[in-house]
Amino acid sequence: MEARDIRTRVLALLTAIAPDIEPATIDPARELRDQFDFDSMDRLHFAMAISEAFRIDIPEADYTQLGALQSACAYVQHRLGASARP
Amino acid sequence: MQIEFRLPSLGADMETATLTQWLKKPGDAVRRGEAIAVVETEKGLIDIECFDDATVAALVVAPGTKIAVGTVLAQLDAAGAAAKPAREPVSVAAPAGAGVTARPPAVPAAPAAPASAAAAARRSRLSPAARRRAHELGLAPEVLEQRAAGAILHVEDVERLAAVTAKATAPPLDARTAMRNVIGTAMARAKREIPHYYLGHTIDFGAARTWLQRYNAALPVQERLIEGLLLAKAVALAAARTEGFNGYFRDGRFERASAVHVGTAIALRGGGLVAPALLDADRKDLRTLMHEFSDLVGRVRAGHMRSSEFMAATITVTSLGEDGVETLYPIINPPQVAIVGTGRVTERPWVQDGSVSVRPLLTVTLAADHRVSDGRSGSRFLQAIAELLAAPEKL
Amino acid sequence: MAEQTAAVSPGPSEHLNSGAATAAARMTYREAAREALRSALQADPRVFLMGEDVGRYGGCYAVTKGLLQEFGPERIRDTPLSESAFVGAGIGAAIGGMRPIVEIMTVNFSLLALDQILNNAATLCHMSGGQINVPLVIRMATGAGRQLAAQHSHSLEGWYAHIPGLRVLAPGTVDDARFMLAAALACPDPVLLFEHIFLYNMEGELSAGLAGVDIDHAAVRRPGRDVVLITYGGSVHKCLAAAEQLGAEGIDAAVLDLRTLRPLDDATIMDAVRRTRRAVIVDEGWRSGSLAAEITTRIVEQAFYDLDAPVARVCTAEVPLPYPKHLEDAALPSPARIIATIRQLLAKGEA
Amino acid sequence: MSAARTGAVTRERGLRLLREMLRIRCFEDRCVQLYGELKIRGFLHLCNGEEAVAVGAMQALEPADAVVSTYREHGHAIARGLALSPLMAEMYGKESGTSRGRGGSMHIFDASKRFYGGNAIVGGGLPLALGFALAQKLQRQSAVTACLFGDGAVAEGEFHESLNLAVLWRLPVLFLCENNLYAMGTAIERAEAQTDVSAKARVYGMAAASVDGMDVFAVEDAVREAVARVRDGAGPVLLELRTYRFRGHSMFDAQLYRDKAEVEAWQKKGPLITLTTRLKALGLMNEEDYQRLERESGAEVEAAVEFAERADWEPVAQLERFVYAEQARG
Repeated sequence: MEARDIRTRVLALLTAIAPDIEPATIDPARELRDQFDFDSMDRLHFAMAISEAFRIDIPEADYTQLGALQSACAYVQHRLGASARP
Repeated sequence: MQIEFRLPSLGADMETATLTQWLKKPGDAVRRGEAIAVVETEKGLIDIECFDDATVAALVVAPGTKIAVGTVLAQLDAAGAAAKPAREPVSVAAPAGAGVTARPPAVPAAPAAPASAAAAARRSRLSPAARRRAHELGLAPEVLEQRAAGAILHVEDVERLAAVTAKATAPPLDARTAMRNVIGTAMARAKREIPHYYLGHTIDFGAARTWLQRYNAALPVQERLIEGLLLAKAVALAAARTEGFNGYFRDGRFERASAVHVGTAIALRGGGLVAPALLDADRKDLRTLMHEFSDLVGRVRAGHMRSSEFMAATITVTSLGEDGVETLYPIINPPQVAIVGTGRVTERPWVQDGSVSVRPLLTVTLAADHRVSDGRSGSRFLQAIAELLAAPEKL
Repeated sequence: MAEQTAAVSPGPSEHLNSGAATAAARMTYREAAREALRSALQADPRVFLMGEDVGRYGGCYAVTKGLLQEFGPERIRDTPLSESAFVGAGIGAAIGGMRPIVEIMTVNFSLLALDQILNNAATLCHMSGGQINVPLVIRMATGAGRQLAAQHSHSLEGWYAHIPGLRVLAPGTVDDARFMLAAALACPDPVLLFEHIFLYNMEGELSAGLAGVDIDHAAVRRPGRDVVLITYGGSVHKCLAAAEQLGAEGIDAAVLDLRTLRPLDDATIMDAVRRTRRAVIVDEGWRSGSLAAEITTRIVEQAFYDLDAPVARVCTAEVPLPYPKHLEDAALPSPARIIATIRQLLAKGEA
Repeated sequence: MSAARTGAVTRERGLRLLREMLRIRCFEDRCVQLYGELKIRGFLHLCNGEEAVAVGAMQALEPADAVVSTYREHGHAIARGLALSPLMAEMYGKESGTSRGRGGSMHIFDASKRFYGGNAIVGGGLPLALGFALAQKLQRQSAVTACLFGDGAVAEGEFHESLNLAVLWRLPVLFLCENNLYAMGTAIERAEAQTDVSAKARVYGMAAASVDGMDVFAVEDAVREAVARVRDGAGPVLLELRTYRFRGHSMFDAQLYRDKAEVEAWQKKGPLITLTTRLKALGLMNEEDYQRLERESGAEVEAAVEFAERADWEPVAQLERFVYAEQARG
């Protein structure tokens, strides 16, 4: 799956669990927590959404990698790469 | 037979009189209808008549003294008259005409206020002042009424409701600043009206944290718990067991709530705080609670709040989460009587059994209403929370 | 014996009570009213008092006791029981250059003089195109509470406050009983002064350094945040008692004494309503077409959007006042009924 | 009006009249004491000294005749035949009183005895009496209306309006002016330019006479003759009954307006003394008769007081009843 597809899907997941965030205003590199009061429940919801969408299990230890949009996409790519599917 | 001769009431609005002159002295005989003394009243000098044939035994009041109606003026010896049934003298204060036997029926507190003609359909109503305030805050009255589920909304209600709905439905910027001061006034009023006292208690969060990590490791993402939930459950159980922290302070007195609904504070994007309630948090297991908590936050984010939920909280928990400072001193959310606050869990030195080690420590603070509870019961409440968190498996 | 009419020179036209400012003193409402009459009679030779048994008998409520001895039969005139005649005479004498004070024993007997008051006193100035004004003061006792039964317990201030051309005052404190009369006498129009019978025995503090009072404004007798009790005359002390008791329960009730019933001081009333957003009007009249009804309408017209609750009224039950105390007490406004009304007003649930 | 024809003065008639007057005197003396004990409240106007007017007048009326009285009405009511117990209960304000306890001393009513009440507004009863008489005339009844009032009412406009209309329409009304020389605190000569009330009535073309209100025989004879005239349709009559009240206008009265010597002078020629002196002089009664009648009256009054003490209050829940008539349903 192309990096660009992953990014659009991850962004869609993020706005789904946090509809009160304006997508255009997201700075991909910055921690979501700092930009939008993204608390532990939001992060759990984000992890659940990604785990379901990409059918990958995410150990708690990896949560920190989902802290910003860019790192989240990279994490997904990495996890998908590792178990690449046609 | 001894008779007490009392100052009679001479007029509808006569309460006192001044004895000016005795017309009889001890030993004198007095016939029925004969004047025995003269008193000065608002209307002038008036003779006081004796209603029995008697002889004067003793004069009790000296001329020149001001006396109330009913005061004993003299003692008389009735000249052999048949003993009249002594009738209970009516004290001036008692409702005049209180007969010996018949008691006047108690005057009812108030005739029942006329019931509104047809009980208005369960449509909630906005007072005119509330309607104008809603307009000022950029809120559509219909939305408010739908939120209020049948209650009458006053200005304070609108301000509290506005704190939620205006935010959740991403209102235009100026409304957000209006929101800011609305929450400000609500907080200021709570601070002013409720006599807060504050207690802090640092606890070793290690046990809870390791238990949680082990619990979550065995489960997929969807079923995992978060630290905030353990705290909410611990507070719920502690509130159920300690008197004076779970309920409301209204009309001048504390109403103990039978159920424990824990308001969990959720920070809104761009400012503001709401605390929808986890209903019956003391009786549900962690799994169910987590499911409800997750659903609650999701709906807050999406702006679909049920008014009953954030009106139902009987106590509130608020936390700064992972990125806050160590200690938080919250303000009580009226009409509740207590709120528990937690700061960030931090690795700090901790002395136990004489040796020092590095532990994940958490400072739990309590702000409570001094009209209902005090420092002693407050610290018992915080210690209960600490003990519960020390045995997370039992939560 | 022929009545010699002493030569009467017109006194100073503007004669606010020129007596020196008073020292603080404790006196009854009755003594304050008597002092007001004495200083009015001393201040202006055109002033004279006329009414049933105001002279020899000393006044039905002893307010005028001693005045006959001090001012003589020409200026303290006992009248026959002819209300229409002597009230009409008061109107004529006022137009003729005197400053009469007519005492109608109680408002219950004023019905016999209502035609003179309405069709002459209140109307002559307007009807004559401004040529004639009627500088007359009429004092009446009013109200219930002494078990005098139906014909002697009316509270009809609201009737008179309905009539354009009259000014209607309700002194509810010792200060007002002492100084409203002078302001009324200085007024070029007919002024009705209602003295509630329950107040005569009431003791109070006459404020020090007071030389006069205005008759155009209401007065806040007790500030408060949660609700305002709007009242007058004989009900003021009931509202203060209710407010005191509510204060102990954390409900902060303000008390507004109207003082003038016509014209009503709308500005002060609306200000009080805006501060508390809840109003209860306590009026001893019957509620239908009462003063309370008029004030409620004005609040709805001028302060509708400042209301958090409908305006409530505590009035006398719509019955002729019964003689027995427990029935009279149940019929009249009382602190208990005022408190119950306020509690219901503040309740959150269904109205 | 010819001099009153004098009815026969017999022992039976004398003692009957004396007994009625003693019942009134004893009832009212007990009321003074009860007022002092706060059992009776409000205003209390006593007819002490005017008993001969009440008894003399009521003896001359028929049961079907209507009676309109004033707030000084206890004597009229008792002489008209109202029982002492409900009367005393009314003074207390109890439900079993003559007016269900709601009227008190000034508002006693008994429709069954056509006693249409006290009235606290001076002169208020005169126009009412015209109405009762008009109804009697229009319904061709032989009954007449007796309207009692004091010298104070003479100064009210209603006195003029009522007398004029009564003569104009030849109404069967008997105006009984109980002239006790004082309108509350104002002596009649300080209130009336013309103090001869009967002279005032003649100005309207009404038959009128003045009677010694202290002589119960004279009062009864004069009223009996006047009632006969009115019943014959000869038009209204006014009788001025000259009398005097020994106590204050009402309870709270320092009587600054008259001196004690005047009161004592009148007390020497009071209604009871006048009657007993005459009967004793004629050998028709002795002191023992007087003591017996006084004891009997005292006992009857004490029974009435016990009745009133035991009687119940009207429940507050009934406060609003009878503001409007309750038509007998069904």
